Amino acid sequence: MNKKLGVYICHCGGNISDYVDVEKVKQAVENEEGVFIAKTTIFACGDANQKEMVDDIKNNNLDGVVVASCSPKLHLLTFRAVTERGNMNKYNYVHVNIREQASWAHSDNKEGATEKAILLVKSAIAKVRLSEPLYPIKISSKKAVAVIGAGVAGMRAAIELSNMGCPVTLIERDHFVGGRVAQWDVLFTTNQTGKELVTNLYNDLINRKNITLLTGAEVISNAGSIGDFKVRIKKTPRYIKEKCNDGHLLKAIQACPIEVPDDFNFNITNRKAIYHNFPSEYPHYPVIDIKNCTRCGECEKICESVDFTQKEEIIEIEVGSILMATGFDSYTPAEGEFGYQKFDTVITLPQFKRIIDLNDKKLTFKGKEVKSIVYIYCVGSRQIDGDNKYCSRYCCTSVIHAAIQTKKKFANIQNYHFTRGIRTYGKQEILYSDSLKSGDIYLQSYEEDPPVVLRENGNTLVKINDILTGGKEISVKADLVVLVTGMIPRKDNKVGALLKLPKGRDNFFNEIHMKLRPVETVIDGITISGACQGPKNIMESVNSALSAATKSFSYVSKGMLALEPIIARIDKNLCTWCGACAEACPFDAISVEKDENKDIAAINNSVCKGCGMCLPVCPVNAINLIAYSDNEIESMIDALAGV
Amino acid sequence: MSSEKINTSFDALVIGGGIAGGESALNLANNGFRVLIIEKDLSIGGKMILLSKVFPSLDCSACITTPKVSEISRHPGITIFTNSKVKSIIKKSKNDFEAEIIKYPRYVITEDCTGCQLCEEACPVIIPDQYQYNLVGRKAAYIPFSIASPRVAAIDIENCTLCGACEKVCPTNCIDFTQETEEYLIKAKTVVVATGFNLFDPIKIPRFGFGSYKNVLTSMQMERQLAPTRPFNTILRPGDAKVPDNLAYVLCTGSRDVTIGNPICSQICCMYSIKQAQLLMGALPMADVTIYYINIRSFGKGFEEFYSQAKGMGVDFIKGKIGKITEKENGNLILRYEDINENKVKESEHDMVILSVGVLPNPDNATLFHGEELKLDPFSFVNQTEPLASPSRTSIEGVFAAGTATGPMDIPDSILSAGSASSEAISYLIKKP
Amino acid sequence: METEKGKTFKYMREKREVSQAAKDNLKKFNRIKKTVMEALQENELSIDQLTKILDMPKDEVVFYVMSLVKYGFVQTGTIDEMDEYFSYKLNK
Amino acid sequence: MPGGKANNNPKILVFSTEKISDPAIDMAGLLKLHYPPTVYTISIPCSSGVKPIWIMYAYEKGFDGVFIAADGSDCPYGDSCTEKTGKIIGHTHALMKEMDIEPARLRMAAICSVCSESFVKQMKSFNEYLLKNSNV
Repeated sequence: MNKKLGVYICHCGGNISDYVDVEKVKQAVENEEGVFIAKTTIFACGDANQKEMVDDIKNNNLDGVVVASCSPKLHLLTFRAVTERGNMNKYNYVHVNIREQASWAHSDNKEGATEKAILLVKSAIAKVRLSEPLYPIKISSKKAVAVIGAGVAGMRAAIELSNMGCPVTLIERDHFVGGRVAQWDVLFTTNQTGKELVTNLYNDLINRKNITLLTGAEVISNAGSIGDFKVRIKKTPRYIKEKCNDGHLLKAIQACPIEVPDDFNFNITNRKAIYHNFPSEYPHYPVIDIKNCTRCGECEKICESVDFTQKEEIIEIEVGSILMATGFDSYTPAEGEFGYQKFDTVITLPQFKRIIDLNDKKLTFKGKEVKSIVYIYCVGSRQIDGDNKYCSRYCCTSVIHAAIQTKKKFANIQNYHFTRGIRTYGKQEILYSDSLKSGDIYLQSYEEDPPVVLRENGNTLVKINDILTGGKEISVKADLVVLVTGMIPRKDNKVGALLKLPKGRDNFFNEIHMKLRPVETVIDGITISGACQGPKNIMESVNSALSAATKSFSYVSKGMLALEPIIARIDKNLCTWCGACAEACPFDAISVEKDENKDIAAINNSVCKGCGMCLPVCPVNAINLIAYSDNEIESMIDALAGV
Repeated sequence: MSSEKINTSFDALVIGGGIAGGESALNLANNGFRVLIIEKDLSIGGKMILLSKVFPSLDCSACITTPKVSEISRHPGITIFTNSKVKSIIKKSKNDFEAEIIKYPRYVITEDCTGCQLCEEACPVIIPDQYQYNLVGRKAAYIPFSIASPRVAAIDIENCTLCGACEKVCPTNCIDFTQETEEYLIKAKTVVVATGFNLFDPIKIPRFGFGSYKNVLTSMQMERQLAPTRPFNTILRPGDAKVPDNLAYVLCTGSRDVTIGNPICSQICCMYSIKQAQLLMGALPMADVTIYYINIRSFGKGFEEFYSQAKGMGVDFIKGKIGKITEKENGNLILRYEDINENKVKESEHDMVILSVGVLPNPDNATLFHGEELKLDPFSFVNQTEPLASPSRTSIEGVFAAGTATGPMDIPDSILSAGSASSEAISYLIKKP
Repeated sequence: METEKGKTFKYMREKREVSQAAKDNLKKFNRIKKTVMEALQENELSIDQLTKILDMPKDEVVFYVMSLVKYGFVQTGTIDEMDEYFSYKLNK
Repeated sequence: MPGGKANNNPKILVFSTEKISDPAIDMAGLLKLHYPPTVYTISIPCSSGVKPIWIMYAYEKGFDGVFIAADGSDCPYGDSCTEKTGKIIGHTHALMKEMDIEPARLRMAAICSVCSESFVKQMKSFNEYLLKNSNV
C-alpha cells in the first residue's frame, strides 16, 4: 500500500498558471504521504514532458502518478498511455482537472482557485494511494454469429458475415426464407421483383460452407452472454424428403382435401395442408402444415417423398453474438375500420400487392373488374386515438409505386389517393411527380377528419373533406378500397422477450443510441437490424443489416474480448443475499450463488458495466465499485475537507 | 510546392471526415485495417459538429460528435489529413488504388500547438467567420471553433497581413510560415467516398431576398445561433441585432423545386426546422414561430411524435407556398403566400425569416476518379449500382459510398449507411483477390 | 533564405505580397474598432446609436460589434424596455 | 458544526457523472462562468451509484452542502437512473433527519452535458442559501 508517487502540475502555458499559483500547489503537496516526485511543467501533454515522465517512472519505480492539468476528457488516455510506456499499471494513474474546474472557473479569484487546486490535487493523491493495479477482463469469444430471421435483412447480414470469414447460423421460423420481400412483385428503384432479389440472395448463401440455414426453426432458450451465447433451437420438420419428385408432389398437393387461407397471399387465396410457397419458394420443396393436416394419408399414397416419420429436433449452438432481423407485421385494421371486413371491396395494401401479382391482363377482384381504386393512407399509422403514433415511413412510396404498377399492368385504371400529406422523402419524390403526371388524383384529409367509407346502392363510396380544394367534400365511387396499412412490431415477440431486448415507446426493439450506436442494444453482444427496430424500406433495412453485421463481427473477430475492469465487487463476508442488488441492476449481471453455507450475490464480470446502481441499495453495504470504493471516496472527501 | 511526392500505403482511403467518413474509418480501423481520412476542412466532424441539438432526441450535437471525433483522431489505425484535397484517384487493378493528395499548409505545426489561442488574441485582422456562417468575425490566425478537432490554430494566408504578431506571442513557436503545400501519392486497397453534401444557396431564388434582406437567414445560420458554440449570446437579427419575436420558416427552399433544378426532397429540412422551432420557443419563450410547409415529412423513428410535440408547444404550421418576400423599412418581412387550406393568397409579417435550405450533391464526386468512372445518378449524387441488395456499392468495384454522398439523409441513416459501406469494404479487404 | 524560429513571417513577406483587399480590410476594422471603443468610453450605446456614429450599414455595425464582443473588447449591456435591443459597453 | 472551515464560504461537494454532467461543469470553466471556488467535484460513473453514507461522511467532515449532478434522462445506463437517484436522496434525507441535519443541505438536479449555465446557477443559489443559513 505504500506507494511511491509522482505528481505533475501543469502550467498549460498560462491557462492554469495565470490564475493558479502552481508553485504554491507543488509546495503544498510535495510533502504529502507517498509523494516521491512533485514537479511543475509548462505543458504536461507536450512530448518533452511525456518523455520525462516515462523516465521518472522507470528510474524511480513509481507505482502511482497524478497529473493536474486540463479535463480528463482531453488527456486521461494520453497519460494512461504514458504510464504504460513506463511499465506502470495505467489504473494507478489519476487525473486532476485544475483548468476547467479551477483556473478557468475561478479566474475571478486567484487565491480561491489556488486553494481549490491544492485540495483537488490532494484528493487525487489520496485516491491514488489506495488505487490497485487492474487488468482488462478478458473473455474468449466464439467466432460464430446467430442471425435470427431470414428475410432480406437477415440473409444479407449472413452473407456479409460469411464474407468476413465468420460462421453463421441463420435461423428462420417459417419454412421458407425471404420474409416480406418474397411476397412483393416489382420493387421500387431497381424494377427487380421481390422473387428475384430473394433468389439471388438464397443462391448466394446456400452454397456457402460457413452458413448453416435452419428453417422451421425457433429459438427456445438462451443462456450465457457476450462472447458465449448458448442458443437452443427447435426445428420442426417439413415432413417431405429433401430430394423429391416434383411431378408426384404436385399430384399429392392436388389430392390433399384440406384447404386453409394462404398466409403468403395474406389470406386472399387458399392453400392445401401440403403446400408450395409460390412463387418465391426457398428452399425449393413443399411443406406439410402439420397443424392443419388430418393425416388422411392421401398425399403419402401418391408421393414417396412424404415422410411423416420426421421428428422435431432440438439444436444447440454456441455463438459470440446474436444479430436480430425478425422483421415486422403488417397492421391489420380493426373490424369496421374504413369498412374493413364490413364491405368486401375493402382490402389492405399487402393484399392488394398480392392481387396485382396474381392477376393477369385484367384486374378483377371477387369476380368483378376493377377500374376505380381508392387508396386510404396512414391506416394503423399516425393514429390520432390509437397507440401507433408513429409514421410507418415506407407506405407512401410503396402505395404510389403499386398504383403506378397497376396502371402499367392493367388498362383503364383510375387511382385516387386519399392521403394525410405525401411523404415520399428524398429521391422517392420523383415517383410522386411521375404519379401526378400519369393522372393519379390526390386528395388530402384533415388530421382529425379522416375519410369515410360507405355503401350506397350497392356501390362503395369514399368521402373526404379535401384540404387541397379548400375543404370541399368530395365523394369517389370505388371498385376497390385499399387501406394503406403500416408496419407494426411483431405481435409474437417470444424471441425478443427471451433475449430481454428492450422496446421503445413505439414497441419496436430499441437501439442504445439512435446516432452513436444505432444497431447495438443494451444487451452486450446482441445487435438489431431491419424493420424489427422500426419501419424501414428495403435499402434502409439492408444498410442497417450490414452495419449490424460489422458490429456483431467486431464482437467475435478476435476470438477474445477485453472488457473494462471497473465493475462491482461483493464482500462475501458481509453479503447476506437479499436480492436488492440483483433487482437494481439494469443488466441482469447479479445472481445468487452458494458460498460455503450461505447464499451470496455474484457479479457476472462480463455483463457488469460498472454503473454502480447496485451500491446504494445494499442494506449491509457489501458492494463496492472498483476504483470508487468507500475507502477511496472517503479519503478524497477527507482531502477535500482539509482534515 | 515541393516537387517530391511522398509515398505511403493504407488499406482503406476514406474521403471525407464528417460523421459518415469517421464512422466508416472507425469500423475499418477497429477491425485491424489501416485507414487514411482525407478532409478538406481544417477540422473533422463535418456539419454535425456545428449543429445545435439533434432531432428527435434533442441531445446536443456537439456532445455526441466530440467523443466520436476524439476516438477517430486518437485511433492508432487512423491517419487524418486535414486541409487536404484529392487530386485524383486511379484504379490500377483490383485492390490497388493510387491517389494523389494535396495537403495545404496550415502554417502551424500541428503537433506543437496547444490551442492556447494567444495568436488569435494577437491577430489584428477581422473577417467573416465561415464556421459561424458569416454572422460574426474571426481572426486570420484562428482556431476554427472551440471544439474543433484537431483543436489547433491555422493561418488564413489570404487575409493575413503578415504582421508577425501571432508568431511573437506563440509560447511554443509553432507558427511556421515556411510550410509548403505537400503532395502525397497514396496506395490503398479500397476507397470509401463520404464526401457529404452541400447546402442550397438561396441567393439562387431572388424572390426570397436572401443576401439583400439581412433578416432572411438560412437554416444553418439559425442552427449556429442555437448551438453551444454560438456567435451571439442570444438569438439576434443580423440586420439590427433585435431579439426577434415572430419568426417564420420557409420549408422546401431549394428542394422539390424543378425551377432551380432540384426536384427531390431533402429529407431533413422538415425535421430540423421543427427542432429549431422547439429550441426557439425554449430560448425565446414569448416568440411566435410559424412553419410554412407543403408536406411535413416526419417519417423516421420518433419523428411523428416530435412533430406532434411541436404542435403541442404552439408552433404554428401553415400549409402554404411562399410566393415572394418583401422587406419593410424596420427590417420586418412580408411573406406573400398561398394558403392551401383556405385556398387563397395571403400576406403575413414576421421579424425574421429562416429559409430551410435543402441538400445538394457535392460536386467534387464528379472529379475524384480518373480512368474508371465513378457514375453519378440523375441528381448528381453517387450512383448506387445495387440500391437494394448492396446500397453502398458504386460503379467501381472496391469503391463504396457512405452517407449523403448517395443522396439526402439524416444522421441515423448516415451512420447506418457508413456501417454498410465499411462492412462491404471490410469484406472486400478480407476476401483475397 | 535562412529562417529564424519565431520570425518566419519575414520569410513569407519575401515570398508573397499581402493583397490590397487584406490591407484595406485591416484598416477598415481598425477604424471601426477605434470609433466604437471611443464611443463606448462614455456611455452604453445601442446598435442604432452606433450606426449613427459610424455612418455605415446597420448590419455591418452588428457584425463588427459582435466580433468585438467575441474577442472580449465589448460586452453586452442591458436590454431596452421592449425587450428588443441590447446596448453595448466596454469590457473593462 | 463538526470539522473546521478554512474561510467563510460554505463548502459544497458535488457528485458528478463522468459522461454527462462532468462535460457541463468543464464547459462552465471553458466559458469562464464563475461560481464559488469552494465547490469541489468528485466524479463517478452514474448518479444512481452514490451511497448515502458518502454524503453523510461529507457532512461529518465539515461540508456544508452536497449536490448531486444527476444524469437525468441522458443516463447511458438506462431509464431507471432518475428514479433511483431520487430514492437515494429520499434515503439520505431520512439519515440526515436522524443526525439533525437540515435536509436542504442536500440538493439534486439533472445536469446534462451542456447544462453549464444551469450548473452555475445551481451553485450560486446553493451557496447563497448555505451562507444565509450558515447556522443550521
